[in-house]
Amino acid sequence: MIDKRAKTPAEAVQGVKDGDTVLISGFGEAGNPTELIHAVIDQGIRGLTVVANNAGNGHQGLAALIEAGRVKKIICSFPRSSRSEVFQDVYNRGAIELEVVPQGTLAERIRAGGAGIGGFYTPTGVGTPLAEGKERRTIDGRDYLLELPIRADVALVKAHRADPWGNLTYRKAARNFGPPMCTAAKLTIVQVERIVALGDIDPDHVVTPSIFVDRIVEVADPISEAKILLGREKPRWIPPHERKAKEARR
Amino acid sequence: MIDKRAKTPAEAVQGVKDGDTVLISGFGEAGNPTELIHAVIDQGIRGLTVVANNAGNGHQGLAALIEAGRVKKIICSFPRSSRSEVFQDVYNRGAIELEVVPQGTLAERIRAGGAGIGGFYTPTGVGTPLAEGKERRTIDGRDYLLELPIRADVALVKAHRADPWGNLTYRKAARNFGPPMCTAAKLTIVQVERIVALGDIDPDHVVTPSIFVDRIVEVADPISEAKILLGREKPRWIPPHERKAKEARR
Amino acid sequence: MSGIRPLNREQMAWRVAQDIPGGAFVNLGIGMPEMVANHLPQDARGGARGGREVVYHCENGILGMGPLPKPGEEDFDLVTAGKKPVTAVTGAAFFDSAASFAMIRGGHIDIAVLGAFQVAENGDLANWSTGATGAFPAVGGAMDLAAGAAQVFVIAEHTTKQGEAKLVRRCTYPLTGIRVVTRVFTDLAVIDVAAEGFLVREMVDGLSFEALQAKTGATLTLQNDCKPLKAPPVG
Amino acid sequence: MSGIRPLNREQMAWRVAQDIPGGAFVNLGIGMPEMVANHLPQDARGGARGGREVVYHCENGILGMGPLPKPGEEDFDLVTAGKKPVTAVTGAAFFDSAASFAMIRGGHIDIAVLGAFQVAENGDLANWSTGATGAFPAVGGAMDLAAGAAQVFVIAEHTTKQGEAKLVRRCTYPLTGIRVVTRVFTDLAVIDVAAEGFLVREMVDGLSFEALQAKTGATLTLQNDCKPLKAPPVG
Repeated sequence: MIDKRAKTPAEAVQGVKDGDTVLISGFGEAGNPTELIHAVIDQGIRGLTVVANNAGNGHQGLAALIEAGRVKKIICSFPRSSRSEVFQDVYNRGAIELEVVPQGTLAERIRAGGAGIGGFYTPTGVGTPLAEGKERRTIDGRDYLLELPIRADVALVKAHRADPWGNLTYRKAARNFGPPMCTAAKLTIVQVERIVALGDIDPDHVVTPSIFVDRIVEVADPISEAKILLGREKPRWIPPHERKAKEARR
Repeated sequence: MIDKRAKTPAEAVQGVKDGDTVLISGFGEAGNPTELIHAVIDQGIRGLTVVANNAGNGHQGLAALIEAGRVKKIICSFPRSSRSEVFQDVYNRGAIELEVVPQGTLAERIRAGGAGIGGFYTPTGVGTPLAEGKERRTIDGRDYLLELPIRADVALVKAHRADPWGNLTYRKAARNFGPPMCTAAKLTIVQVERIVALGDIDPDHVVTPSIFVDRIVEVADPISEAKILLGREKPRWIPPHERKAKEARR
Repeated sequence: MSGIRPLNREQMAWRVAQDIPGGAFVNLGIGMPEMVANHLPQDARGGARGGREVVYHCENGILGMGPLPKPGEEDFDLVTAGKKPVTAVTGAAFFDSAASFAMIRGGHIDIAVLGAFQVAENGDLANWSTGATGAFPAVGGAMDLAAGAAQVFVIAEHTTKQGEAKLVRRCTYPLTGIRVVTRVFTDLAVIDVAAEGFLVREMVDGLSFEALQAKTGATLTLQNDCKPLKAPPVG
Repeated sequence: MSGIRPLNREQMAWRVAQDIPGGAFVNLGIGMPEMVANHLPQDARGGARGGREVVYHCENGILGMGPLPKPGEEDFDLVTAGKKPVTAVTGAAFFDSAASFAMIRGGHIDIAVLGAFQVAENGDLANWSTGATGAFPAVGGAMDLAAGAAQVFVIAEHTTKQGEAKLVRRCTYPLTGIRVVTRVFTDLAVIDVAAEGFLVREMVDGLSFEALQAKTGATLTLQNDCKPLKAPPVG
């Protein structure tokens, strides 16, 4: 019987190892697999190359992973936001390598990685600084850049519902990078708000078919950095600088 | 107010013209826009280049279009089936040009056409006769062929439901080539079994977003060649050879 | 500029809205471009009946973005490209990032309205980086929108606060896209970007062509049918 | 071949089924490969409880293909790659052709079971065209499956009806894919395709290695642990 359920985020991330390339879903905070990221932090894994759209907000999730010094390099489209001070600080200290990729190229490179495409030509970025070192080619009168696929060791993804086989649905704009990322990793680990019975997801409504998913774990009430900032929720992760301040006060 | 509903298939196919390249959805008979094709036949349009997975079954739909002499060239993956005698006959007479493309390459070329991709590298077909004339390139130790996008003047697609904006859902394996084809034509015309009210399709369940659809028409009870062959339904299209035989009998 | 009344930001947004036809699929960049939505007929943002209906695309996977939610009713799974909570209209659809950018790159977005640091007379756009040392780069979806949208409208003040021209012969800031901008809406003028360069279609009352040219870093061509640039008192 | 009992077609299919592990995602080609599904544990085709569960992929957009429908219960929106009505199991998913072949090309299908006209000792496969003049070409998904599946199993009689070898040094028929076949199941033997060429892992009782070699168009290597090829009396 196929059953991909893990009991806890800690169990779900078994096998993620130092030096892995890790895809992390989410756009801003929508669709971030925050509890999976904290499980990775808790296991002491380091030297990661992270592929994500952003570079973390506040002090939870991806920001916490960076703050804990576990990320060697990040490949993303938009590391800047009103609450990206953790990344900014680490970057300014020269403690993290940054590769900036246009958002659509990032999504398509991940899709290509999952779809067995060896490379593709995109019009995005032609003539810009991000075209440096890339092959430029005119096809049918238009200029394109050659972009290569992104494949990873691990994908950490947040979806909405899963069945025990790992069929997934997503909710609203929290879908974003989840579906392509699920396809492009050797080990795809997904946290969902609810695991439902096999057959409860209409086969016509499945967004990520089970073939792309290795493990699922239910996190019924995930952390929301937005709610923390609005004072509607308490932080569950104490950032190192606050921890230090606390210890100093003792 | 955005309202893409046409009253009849005849109204829906207005503007399709001689010499157009036309994408036609369907796999075998699942997902064939048969009524739209017959509307094109009725309007006397000729000299078409058709892109489809197959080359028609029996004497309805695409087979009828070919039988009526309207197709100059067909680009498809599998023109042979147990009931492809119309294509076979026309092909053997040298009256139609055939380009055979691997099924996955066909689907991906259409997707690329809709997605603004200038070309892509696929491992499919390397070293085979279908690689002739195509650029071969080694990327990261693996051999690939360069394949170019397919873009068309018109897409004729069958879906399951539509709302007045043209958001679409599909039913089971009748989805097949519909979603990529909707994206790759200047004029996308879709027949559905039911047009529902705006808002009746959950935004999380939309398969083809409205941006890709130009016209929709309801055909509540479409022709089924399978049911005709099983004697469960009567043919609605009389093929030329039967028409001639009938006339001769008079 | 005595006697000349440049448009304010809301008026600039209003003016852009007038050039967006009903039925268009539109992507509004973060910042001033987002204000354009305030000036389209109400129905365009809330419903499906009557009026001029425009469908807003959001690159994080929304077609049919609606107005801002009421405080307390935010859904943090439904945010804009700027990561702010938003709503979806009746008729909306959600999809993943690869599909969203397939939509953009494939030319399906009729109009992208973007901000700009500089626009060159050949349509080159610079809007993602000032190239300043120390600042770290962040491009987001800007390059995809610039390369992919069927038309790229730029909304920007005619000059910087320091009075430097934003419409130039060649961009000096790092480029976002080449030969992509089709029309520029400033506080002083509406200008088409054509094969011949910048064509002035509208100017604010009281501004002379010479004065406009003096604030511009490339040669302008005055159109014979150039009209006054007017906007109602909004903002 | 006196005293030698080649496997019949159902037995060949049974033997392939033994090498498909539980949890595998499998694509079965049209024809003899489809018979493999008859020989996997019942649960694999109908449900989710107990036993060895295998998920069948159908390239027209089904993951979780089930058994044939009862006559009169056919749903013509739900057909196999061979265009015959079929069913879907609990836990199935439907998707479009581009997504389906992304799945195939991306290496997500664990095993594709295909028929063959010829298999070469380097793993080259010919199974889509005999190259005969007059016949018109039809490739379908064969080349994508050959290039994309993580493993390609071939099920085929050891020789043609005319006694010609199907396992050869180099294919003479038009190729479907290069260096793709990993294992061949014939009526006489189970043979791995490795860097060193054809390795014989199992042979039917009573058949000498020399006799098998005589029916083969390339050099075979007998494995030390070569076992008898046995199957229950099915078919």
